[in-house]
Amino acid sequence: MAEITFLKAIREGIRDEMERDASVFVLGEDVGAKGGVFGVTEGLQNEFGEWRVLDSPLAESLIAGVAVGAACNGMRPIAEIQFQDFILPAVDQIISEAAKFRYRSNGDWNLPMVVRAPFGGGVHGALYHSQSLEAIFCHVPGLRVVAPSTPYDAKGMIVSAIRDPDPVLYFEHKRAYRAIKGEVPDGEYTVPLDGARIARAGADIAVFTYGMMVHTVLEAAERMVPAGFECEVVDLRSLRPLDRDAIVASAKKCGKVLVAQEANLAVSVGSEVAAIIAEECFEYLDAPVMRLGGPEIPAMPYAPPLERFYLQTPDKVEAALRALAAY
Amino acid sequence: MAEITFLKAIREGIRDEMERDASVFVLGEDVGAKGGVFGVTEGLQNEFGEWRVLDSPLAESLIAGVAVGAACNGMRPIAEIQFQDFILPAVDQIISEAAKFRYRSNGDWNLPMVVRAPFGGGVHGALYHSQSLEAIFCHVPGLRVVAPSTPYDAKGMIVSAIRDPDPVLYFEHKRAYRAIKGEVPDGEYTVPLDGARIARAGADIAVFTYGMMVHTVLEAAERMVPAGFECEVVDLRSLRPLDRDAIVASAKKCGKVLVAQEANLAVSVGSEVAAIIAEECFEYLDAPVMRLGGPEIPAMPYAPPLERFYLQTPDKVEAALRALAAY
Amino acid sequence: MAVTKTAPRDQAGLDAETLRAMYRHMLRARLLDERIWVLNRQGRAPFWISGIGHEAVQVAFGMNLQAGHDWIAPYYRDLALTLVLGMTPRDHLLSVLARADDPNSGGRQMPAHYSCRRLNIISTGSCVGTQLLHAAGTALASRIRGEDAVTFTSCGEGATSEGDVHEALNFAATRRLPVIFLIENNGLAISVPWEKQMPLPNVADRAMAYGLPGMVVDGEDPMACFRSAREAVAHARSGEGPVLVEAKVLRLTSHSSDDDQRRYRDMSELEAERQRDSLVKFRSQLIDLGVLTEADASALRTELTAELDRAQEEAEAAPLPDPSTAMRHVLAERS
Amino acid sequence: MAVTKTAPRDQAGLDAETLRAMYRHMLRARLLDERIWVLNRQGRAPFWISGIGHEAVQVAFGMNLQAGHDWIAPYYRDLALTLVLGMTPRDHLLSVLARADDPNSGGRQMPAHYSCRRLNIISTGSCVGTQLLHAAGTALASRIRGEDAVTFTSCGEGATSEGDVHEALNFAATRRLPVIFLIENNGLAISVPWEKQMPLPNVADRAMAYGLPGMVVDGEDPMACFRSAREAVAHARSGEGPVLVEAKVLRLTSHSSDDDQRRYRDMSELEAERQRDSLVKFRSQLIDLGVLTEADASALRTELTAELDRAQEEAEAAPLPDPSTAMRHVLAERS
Ligand SMILES: Cc1ncc(C[n+]2csc(CCOP(=O)(O)OP(=O)(O)O)c2C)c(N)n1
Ligand SMILES: Cc1ncc(C[n+]2csc(CCOP(=O)(O)OP(=O)(O)O)c2C)c(N)n1
Ligand SMILES: [Mg+2]
Ligand SMILES: [Mg+2]
Repeated sequence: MAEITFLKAIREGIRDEMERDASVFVLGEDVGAKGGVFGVTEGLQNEFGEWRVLDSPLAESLIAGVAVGAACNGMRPIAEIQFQDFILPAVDQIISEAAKFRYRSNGDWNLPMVVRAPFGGGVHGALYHSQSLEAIFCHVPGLRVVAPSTPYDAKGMIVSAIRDPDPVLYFEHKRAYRAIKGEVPDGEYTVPLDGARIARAGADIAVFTYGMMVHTVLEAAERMVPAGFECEVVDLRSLRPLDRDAIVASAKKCGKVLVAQEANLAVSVGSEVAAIIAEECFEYLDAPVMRLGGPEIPAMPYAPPLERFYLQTPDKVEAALRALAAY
Repeated sequence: MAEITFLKAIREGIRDEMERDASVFVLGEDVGAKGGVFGVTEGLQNEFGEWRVLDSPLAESLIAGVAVGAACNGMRPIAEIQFQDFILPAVDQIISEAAKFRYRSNGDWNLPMVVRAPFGGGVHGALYHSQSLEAIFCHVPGLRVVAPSTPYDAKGMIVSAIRDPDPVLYFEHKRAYRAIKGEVPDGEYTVPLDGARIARAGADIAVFTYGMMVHTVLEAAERMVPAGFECEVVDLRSLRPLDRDAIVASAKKCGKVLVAQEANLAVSVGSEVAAIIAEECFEYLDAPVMRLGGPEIPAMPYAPPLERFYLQTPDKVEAALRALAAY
Repeated sequence: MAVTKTAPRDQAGLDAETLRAMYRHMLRARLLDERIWVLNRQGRAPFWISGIGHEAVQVAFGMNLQAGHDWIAPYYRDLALTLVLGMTPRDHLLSVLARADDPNSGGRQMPAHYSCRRLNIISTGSCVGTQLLHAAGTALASRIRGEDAVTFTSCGEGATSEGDVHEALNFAATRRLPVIFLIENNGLAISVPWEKQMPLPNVADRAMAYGLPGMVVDGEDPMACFRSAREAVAHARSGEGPVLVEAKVLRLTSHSSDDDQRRYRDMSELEAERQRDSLVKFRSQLIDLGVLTEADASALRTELTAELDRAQEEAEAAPLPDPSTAMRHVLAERS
Repeated sequence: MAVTKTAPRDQAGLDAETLRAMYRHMLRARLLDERIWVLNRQGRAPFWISGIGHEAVQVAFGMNLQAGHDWIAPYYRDLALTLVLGMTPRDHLLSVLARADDPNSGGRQMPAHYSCRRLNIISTGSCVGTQLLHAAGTALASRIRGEDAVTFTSCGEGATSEGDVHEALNFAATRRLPVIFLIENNGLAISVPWEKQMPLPNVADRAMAYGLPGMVVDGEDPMACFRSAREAVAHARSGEGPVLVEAKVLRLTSHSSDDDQRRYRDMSELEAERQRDSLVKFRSQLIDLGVLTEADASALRTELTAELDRAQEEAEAAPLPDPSTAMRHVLAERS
């Protein structure tokens, strides 16, 4: 087992699958010689050639739409969107086409395709290089949406995503790329695309979160230990479908619930988690469900004081946990 | 006061504002000679000419993007998207541009623009002429999203939307167009863009809903009266921002809550309503929050038995209300 | 750009058998299309969107493509094309009546949303223009694997205003992918005439912008269509890259059964177009050429009508989808 | 399509004052741009995306547009353009340092996301290509009201692959809107060379597809740029509809401060491009023509550097936005 970065874990997963299966190929802006703006696909064009690591024109609807067609014709495209913010021109191809292909053909066609995109802020990326837009896709049946938080999951889930017979949106927190390191087995393994992970067990407060926030929450959870509170931190990982059973189990076990995310709150993954708990855990709750998330502003601003205002920090999470603990 | 259809109420509102204010104009596919595929803009091109009722090319990103530019330059565009299903190619212009223009310019620019689109099913429209995609936009700060259910609100809210200094998405349930009639004052009036409406007062079960479902729920609510249950039916009307105070007040008053919508449930307006109640009404609830909505399938199928399977009916709502009543 | 046409007494190098096959395919599509309109008017089919007036060019391409080998990303007016490739009137009547056995979608989509896995006709949704990118994708897959299959895709001239169409043309041209782009230009997008849709009358003029061969063909002239189709398919198959073909066709019906073109069209113009109907003209042309007799033509009509009657009977007898199936095929079903 | 160029000893019909003004604008933009790179390398500005190599054509357009009357939908390399129109080095240094008084965005956006209400420079986001549709919209508004303002918009050649760009060209051409589309073609979209972006080297060739006049101008030749700009603006203002101008420019820096072009570029090619830097060539040309002396040039540099020093000092002294303002300006503030 080697300790590698989140970024390298993704690359290894892609590389292994490309070697194993000639139908896997990468398509996106700058994925070739540059290896992507973050370097996830670095070296792959050298190894697999121009057609299997294809620099696309600058057009996201194209990237998704071509992936749809290639997936019809026997390929397993991995489409890279340079920043999740720029996935919006591809929303029609993803929601109107990819998500509905199997259903509308009554199961005749299916699309084994992955759309990867880095999301999240805290890197001075301002409004258009910081967003967390996953909620939009989590609304849509026919898609799978995942967001791993550890190198182990990153590799296991990219492999699962590539092998999955349906469209998978695979979102990578850009701050995790180099900041998060972890042990990853050398050989082949997969991590399922529909299960949450208990990142930390506890029985006092259940915290549901995903992406880079998992690490923020874990830090805050440790700070609660001296006061005698053990938080259960649930890394949702799979945002569509959500792991309803795991959510309900942890919520019932703890009786107090915090939902924490970087994305805007209204009509978000956190709303759905809270709603599930409101539906299923009525007789088990000891406090109102609490949500923490991006403030009601369109996206993260550039100036450091404003960016800090937007972001959730261990301090803010800790304050919420203390409020819940005191309820 | 005249009794007019939902469709005519919208048209009257648009017409009055076009007459009152030369900067108001309509832009969309087939809005001119044909008067739109549903007839909302019928007669307007004759009255106001080709440039104020402009047939656009078949391109939704264009419709939204041109509206953004025109709104910068002193106009008040009313952009029509032929079906809400076809708004997806315009998502980038709406979410990346329209929603962020004011914020990103620190208040220097604002966009007085309306995007209208018919949504909802039950008209044999199949996957692409039946969807309820409002959740996607309700996630996004910087937008207003409304969906009136009565002719009175339809007119009052289209007028408010046109006069509002910010982008408003105005969604019209296509089944309401001709099916719903109601009294509308002749003169000028407005209805605010951020308040819910108590469509029916009651103290036993609060039902939160919007669009055509308001009428379905009202029918079901009447069926509960003989058994002694008075439902409070809250027509959300404004989906972004949600009227948090009204939601909390009705939920607290009744103690039992049903959220009912036509849209898919996961990460939806209904999720947010349930989450708000979970946050704010913990000590007031007598039963778990219950949600009714579109099943987990990508969109409404064509064949009548499948379409019926998808749709919420008074029977299904009644069953939910009885289950809540019995809790 | 010159419009490819055939001189009235020319067989355009096509043998009698081919010409008769073309006529048969056109008539078969027309009769089916008309039958569906009848079902619609009878209230038995809530929706139809017709290919009447577009048949010649579709038949031409259908006959020049290799069914089940080449890839097809069609649009809703391509009824005739799908029939030539091997779908049947029964298939489409099952769809029109929203029956469970409809091979296009199992009754899930509106009629005229074509799909047939066996024939490499990929599923089409309602969003116009998106399929051109899918076509670039199927062609890319063929190219990556070094196969000689070509991809055919089509849309109306209105749809060419969508960004996806540009993105597809640009990408296919840049990477020299084997795609045939067919624009079926009937001059109208629902009610919007081409003059409000685009600055120039010929979509094929845009081929230059992408360094592609472009052709305009008279869509009322089946032989000219056949030659253009043969040439376009050969070009794409040669590995030289994509080709853009524009057929000037007629929309002889309202946009769809939900539309009434009398609201926005000049009726005398429409009447004049009806006089130019390629099916009628082609029939006389073939009779003049001695390729077809009146007796052949009426025997053919009888035969095709009988096929249609049978197909309708079977489709009507077929069951609607069971509501219990509504939740199926969202994602792969794990067993 | 021929590339517009100026013969070495030609003044291209421009008077000395105009030529000196052009040089001054170019130098001012260059010095500011270089200063921002220094701030970036010093760790005081986390991000910069540069206009170095693109200045000549921007200055040409800036001088031919009517600031505050015409409408501008620029892109991130248009630093020089904004300066000519009336923004100042101080404005942009406030932005680069994310200060509250930054007129572009109050420190909310990354630097080089231009906006200035006073000058009709509409706010630009990061999504490439979207602004061309906004430009069609501002021009439509002018057209509806019958005003003679024109709209200028620009993007890189990479951005022209986006569907929005086609939609904007098509609509503006169809409705003959007064829009000048400038493509600043530097042959690269981050690391992607034009050959993988588009099938033909000239974006301006696409003008034909829309029935528009198209021009290619040598972006290293300020006089040629000036003439093309004058002609393009006159065309748009005449009511004849839009025009598509492509300037062949050089990207003399990495894509942005986050990029390192050594990873994907041939360094000898880049060195050769540096030799063609328009600012250096233009300076010698003006001196050769007797329009500028060495002394003028160095006085100018001193003056502009002093302006820059002052601007930097002021910007550095200005406060960052207060976190309490983060929630402002989401929607209109009701009082
Ligand atoms: C993205 C999208 N926008 C709008 C529509 C509604 N619509 C369906 S067909 C059509 C007109 C298409 O015209 P054209 O492309 O010329 O094809 P034709 O019907 O004339 O063959 C429109 C506007 C749609 N289906 N998809
Ligand atoms: C919609 C969108 N996709 C991707 C990006 C990331 N991106 C920023 S600039 C750029 C390249 C632009 O190239 P070009 O248009 O040629 O302009 P240049 O930078 O060369 O002047 C890319 C891919 C973006 N900003 N917006
Ligand atoms: Mg048409
Ligand atoms: Mg470039």
